[in-house]
Amino acid sequence: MNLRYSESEERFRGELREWLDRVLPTVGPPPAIDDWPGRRAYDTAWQRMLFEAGFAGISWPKELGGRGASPAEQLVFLEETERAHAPYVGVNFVGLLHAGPTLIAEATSEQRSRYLSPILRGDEVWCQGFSEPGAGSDLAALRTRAVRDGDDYVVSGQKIWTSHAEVADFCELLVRTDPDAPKHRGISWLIMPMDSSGLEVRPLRTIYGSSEFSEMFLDEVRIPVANRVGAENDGWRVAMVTFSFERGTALVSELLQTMELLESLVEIARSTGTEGARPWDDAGIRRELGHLAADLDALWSLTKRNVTQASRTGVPGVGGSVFKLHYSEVRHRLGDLALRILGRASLSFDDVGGARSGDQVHGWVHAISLSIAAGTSQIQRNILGERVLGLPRER
Amino acid sequence: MNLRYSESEERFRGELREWLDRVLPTVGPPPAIDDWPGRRAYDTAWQRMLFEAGFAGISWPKELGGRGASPAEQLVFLEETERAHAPYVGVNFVGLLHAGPTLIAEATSEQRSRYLSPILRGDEVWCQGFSEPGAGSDLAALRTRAVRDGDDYVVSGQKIWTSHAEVADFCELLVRTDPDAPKHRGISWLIMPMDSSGLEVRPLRTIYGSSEFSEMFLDEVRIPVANRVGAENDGWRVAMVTFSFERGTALVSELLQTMELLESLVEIARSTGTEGARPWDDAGIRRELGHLAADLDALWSLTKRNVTQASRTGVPGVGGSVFKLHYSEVRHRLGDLALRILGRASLSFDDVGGARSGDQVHGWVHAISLSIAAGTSQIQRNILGERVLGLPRER
Amino acid sequence: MDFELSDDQEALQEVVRKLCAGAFPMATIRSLEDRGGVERDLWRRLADAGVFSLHLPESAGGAGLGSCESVLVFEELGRALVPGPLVWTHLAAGIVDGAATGELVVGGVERRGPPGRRTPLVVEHLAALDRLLVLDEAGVWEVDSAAVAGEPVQHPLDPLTPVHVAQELPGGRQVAGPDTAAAWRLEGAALTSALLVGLAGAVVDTAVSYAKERRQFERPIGSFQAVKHLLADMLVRAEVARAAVYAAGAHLDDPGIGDVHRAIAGAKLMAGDAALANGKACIQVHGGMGFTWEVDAHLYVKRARVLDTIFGPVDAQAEAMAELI
Amino acid sequence: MDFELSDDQEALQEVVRKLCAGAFPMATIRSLEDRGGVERDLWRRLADAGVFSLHLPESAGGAGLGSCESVLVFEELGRALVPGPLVWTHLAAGIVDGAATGELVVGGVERRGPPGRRTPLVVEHLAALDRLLVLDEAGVWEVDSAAVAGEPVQHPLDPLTPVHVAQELPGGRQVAGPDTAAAWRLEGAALTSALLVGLAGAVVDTAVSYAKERRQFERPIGSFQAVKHLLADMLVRAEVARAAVYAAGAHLDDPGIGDVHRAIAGAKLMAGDAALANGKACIQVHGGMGFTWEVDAHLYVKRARVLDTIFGPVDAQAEAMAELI
Repeated sequence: MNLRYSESEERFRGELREWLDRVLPTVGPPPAIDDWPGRRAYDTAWQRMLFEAGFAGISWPKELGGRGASPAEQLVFLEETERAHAPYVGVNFVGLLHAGPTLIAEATSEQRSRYLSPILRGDEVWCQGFSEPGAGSDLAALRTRAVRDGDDYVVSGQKIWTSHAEVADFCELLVRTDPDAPKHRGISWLIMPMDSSGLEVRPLRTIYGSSEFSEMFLDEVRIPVANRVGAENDGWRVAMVTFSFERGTALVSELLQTMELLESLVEIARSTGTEGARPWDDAGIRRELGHLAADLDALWSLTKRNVTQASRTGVPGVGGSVFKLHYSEVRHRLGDLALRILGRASLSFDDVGGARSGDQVHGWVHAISLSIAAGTSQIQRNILGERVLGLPRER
Repeated sequence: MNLRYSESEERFRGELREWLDRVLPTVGPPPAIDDWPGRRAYDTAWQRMLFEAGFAGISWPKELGGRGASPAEQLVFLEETERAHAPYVGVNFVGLLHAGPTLIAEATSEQRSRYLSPILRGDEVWCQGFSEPGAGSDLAALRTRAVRDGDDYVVSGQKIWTSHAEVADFCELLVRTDPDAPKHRGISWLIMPMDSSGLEVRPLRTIYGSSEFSEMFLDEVRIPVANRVGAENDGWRVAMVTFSFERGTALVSELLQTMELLESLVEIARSTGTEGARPWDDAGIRRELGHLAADLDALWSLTKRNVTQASRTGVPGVGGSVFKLHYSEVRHRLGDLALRILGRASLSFDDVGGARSGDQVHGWVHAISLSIAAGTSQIQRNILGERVLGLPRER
Repeated sequence: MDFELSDDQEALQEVVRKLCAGAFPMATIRSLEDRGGVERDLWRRLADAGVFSLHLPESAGGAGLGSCESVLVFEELGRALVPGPLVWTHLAAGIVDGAATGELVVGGVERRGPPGRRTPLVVEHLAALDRLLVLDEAGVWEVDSAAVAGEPVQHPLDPLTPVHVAQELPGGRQVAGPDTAAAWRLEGAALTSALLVGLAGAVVDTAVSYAKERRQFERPIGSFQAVKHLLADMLVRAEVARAAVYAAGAHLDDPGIGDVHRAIAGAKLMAGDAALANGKACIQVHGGMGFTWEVDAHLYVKRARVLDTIFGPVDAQAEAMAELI
Repeated sequence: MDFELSDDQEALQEVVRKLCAGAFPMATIRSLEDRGGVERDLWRRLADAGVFSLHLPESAGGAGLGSCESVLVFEELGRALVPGPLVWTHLAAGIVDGAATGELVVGGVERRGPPGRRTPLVVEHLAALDRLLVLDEAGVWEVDSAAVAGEPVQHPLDPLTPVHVAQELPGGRQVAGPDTAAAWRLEGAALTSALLVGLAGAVVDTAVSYAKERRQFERPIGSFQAVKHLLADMLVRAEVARAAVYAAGAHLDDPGIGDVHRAIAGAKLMAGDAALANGKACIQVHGGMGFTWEVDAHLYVKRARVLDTIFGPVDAQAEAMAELI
């Protein structure tokens, strides 16, 4: 039980920190949130820099061009890039953290050699086509149909919650190839080129008022059978490789940002209001802030336990659902507290009166998505109750 | 929408207050909590006084010896007796508030004339034999068997959570008379004399450490068929008369006591600790106390709405489940806050250091029972979800 | 004691409900997003229906009604998500000419703290206002809203409540003294709590309907206990808060029945809590769809946040309650 | 970085688990209710197993282990509900002769505030103690426990933690200075948080077993989402708190990895919250049976309340955390 990083881990940290210190001053400010081509250019340029310095795909195996770093080194990577305020993974998220790992685990060697390297180099961007309007929590109920026609699948249906679709080159797509099989058994996992004809992408406005996501409408889109990963009708299992990851460590870098968000809120609590009547002068508010700090620290420790367990067993454990449930709850509490502290300044997504209030208001909205996206809190509790605690399923 | 009591209601209040002022000085202090014969004597003597003054069974119809008071007058009665710190209904609870109303609604005229008057006079005490160890939330799963033998039922089984059984004369008993019918359809409601042979009463120690309740073990207890209320196998419906009442207004007098408990806690918060470091000096603690006061006030207003609806429609509405759910939650918050305020003094059920801390610790334990007894909070939410909101039942 | 709606009150509630259904169906509300939330024709329809002149005597063109009634009316306006400075215009009627009749749109803002030590003021609907009222310790001040140097916020939290940020306000004309200011704080809090409890109830209906229709895992999601119990808790919050809000109205009409300050602080607190918690829960029940702009769920919780900041948020009311125990 | 138990640590955990199963099965724990919670033979068995001398060097008869290990040991003691002044006797080992070997039962109490302004002290297990340690700003004081004029409480909250109330304590002999006192506060909080997280985990197991067995409405109650989700939340609290508590142990052993004060304040807070909330939830899952004395559920939440008041309750730790952000 050792929280001290090893010498080799610290050596990795030193190397990374030195590189970040050197290159970050050359990286410009990020583009506007709705400038999609700009964001693609910015994020992929950063990915290219990582690649050339040997930091791309740090969790990917060395033989496939990654760094083959240990889970602990991955944590170090997140700590250092966050501390240095390096660019985020951004539009490369799906490629590096979802589709890529799935291809590594399940694709043929031809597929791997075609697709993996461009992800690492920042040449190609991926998006995810899993969710559908009628298949949210019950993802396996998806209805987008793929009918075999010669060497192609002909695919029709509708997808939702596709991030970065406007600027993606490929989509990891779940489709139903056998409508008569039980719902988990008739699904296949396809690689869809985003320039396919019959594919329409429409921005999906979220409650932020912005369009981080898209809807995709597929009308007889032809996708070569060669683009299928894994066996026909075995796509559910293939997709689950990605999923346990999503519940596992995808929120880790967010956690570090949340710690900064809390520090920023403390700063607001200390600097707003009048002397003697600052939010910080209120013992109850202070305790709530302190409580949140304890929660976030505990989640960081939990992350290290999860990472250690993943290192030892080779697969992410159930810690992911535990983390996600508690993290979502903490973010709800943080968001609500922030808006109480902000008072009237909370009526704006933009900063008010010189305080960095906008981040807090965005954070409040973000919390609302956390207890829903990638498995609602209700679904996570089912998973823990049934798979970890062994409670009987509902009838 | 009028919260002002009418002239006749205020006249009733005046009359009651005058009487209370006159007689309460003649009433001695209550006996020790575990002195059951003493408590019976004390509570029934008080009931006799109420009876002689015309205040017994205030909600009971006049023609059956009650006062026939309106629901608003019943509220006034609770307000005034609570304000004057009059004795509680105590061991007469089941007779006056459960069994009595059931007899009024469902019994034959012979049964009524035999049983009702002694309840009003404080001559006879009743207890309730509904719950069983295997039938808690799922009360209709009760298994105590009653087999017809001539003019008697022969009853065997086990009951739990019977209050005042040690000093009761009769028990309102639910038994299974048809084991082959669907579980709600084979139940009958019987009057069991507590001196029946084959009946054993054992005190049931609760987590207070005391024995407010008993278990009853029935081994071939003979109960005359004439003691059945309602038709054979119709006992579930008969019992529900009592139940909707239990969920309806039974907690009202408790609510008034809870307001006093909160005031007492405020007094503790103001008077303990050192100057400048009293719990009351803490804005967060003050807010939590203020929040609880708002909750209790709202519950009092809700009670008045429920009472008005009951007056208009003649039956208690769903307000009972709403009340119970929120009241339980408020009592949990109050209990937890109280123990935080008490600090080390919370380690004792007895008062520590001159503060009235014991009431608060008892209150904390009481909260635990509130979210369980008379339908757990989970059951109450099902009731609201299905009966009020019309949501589909689980399969 | 009869703490339910009278026949007249039920009729009034029905009238306002119909007004809202006719003039402010959700399609109209949504169309106001790009028009600053306030539309003069609609504003006048509210006035014509008497929404701003409920308390004015009949001789002054009002309805001569009490606060029990105005609470009912504002509950319906809240339920229908009607935007705009409803409470301020209602308060202004009788003091600012043209408020009662809907000719003027009158907004307002509370100003706290001594001059020079004040934090920036966030003013709602400034662009749509004819007059801005300022409430402070000394009384009520009328300010020419066009003279306010306010920066418009590009991305307001509630799309139906645009806001400006002003560092200071121009000097205004005093239109009422501290007594009126104190009375307005009470009535403003009561009416805002009514809007909030309307919201809290509306989202119960919205979420329940969705839970009955939406199917996942071959069942309506409302048949799952996790969802069912979320909805039951929403109902409880709305019902408990409604009792508190109606009691606040009754106390305003008849201060003899109890402590009006306590009744109103409690109502604002309970209604704020209920609207905020129910608003979030409503989105949760809608799942991913609740996170889309297109689905209305987000509008309720955003409005609830706006209303909580007006006439004393939950925290301030809890502190006020503590002092009154 | 390897934040899981080493093989040695797993072996230690197993040893303590077996010790508890052998010496403190629930029947024994229950039998201690009428014997003041502490039984000398059992106390010596704890000492013989090394529970009080974990940190002492091997040359002094100890195990020479670190705080990661003592946290693991105390987690198991908490899980098994072992009563008595475990933390105080462990702290006293090396300072009070006979503590490490279990010859003496050493209790303790924290004293706050200036002389003359102190509130009454509540002392646990006084009748069973050989020595009472008093921790205050100036250091650690050893008091003859027999000389303490304390009133026994007739009805203690936790039947396994009898308490006395003392207005003042007799003067004692100083056995350590303020630095030791400060170090004890940290270590005491860490070990108490370990006891708490042990409790928090134990009730997950207890409640889950019950939910699998108990049937209502023709189904195991654990198949109902309402119960299942209660249990899942319990698991989450226990797991998150455990991570914090283990981290506190690691920080004590290697202060170079971060702020040890923050790690310990966070651990005590999270473990206290988890034990209190899980303790209540465990009773709720048991329904009416959980409200009976006979079922063990109540013992956990009562112990959790006792332990929360030792070495800084949740509120104080939250305040401490705030100062350390």
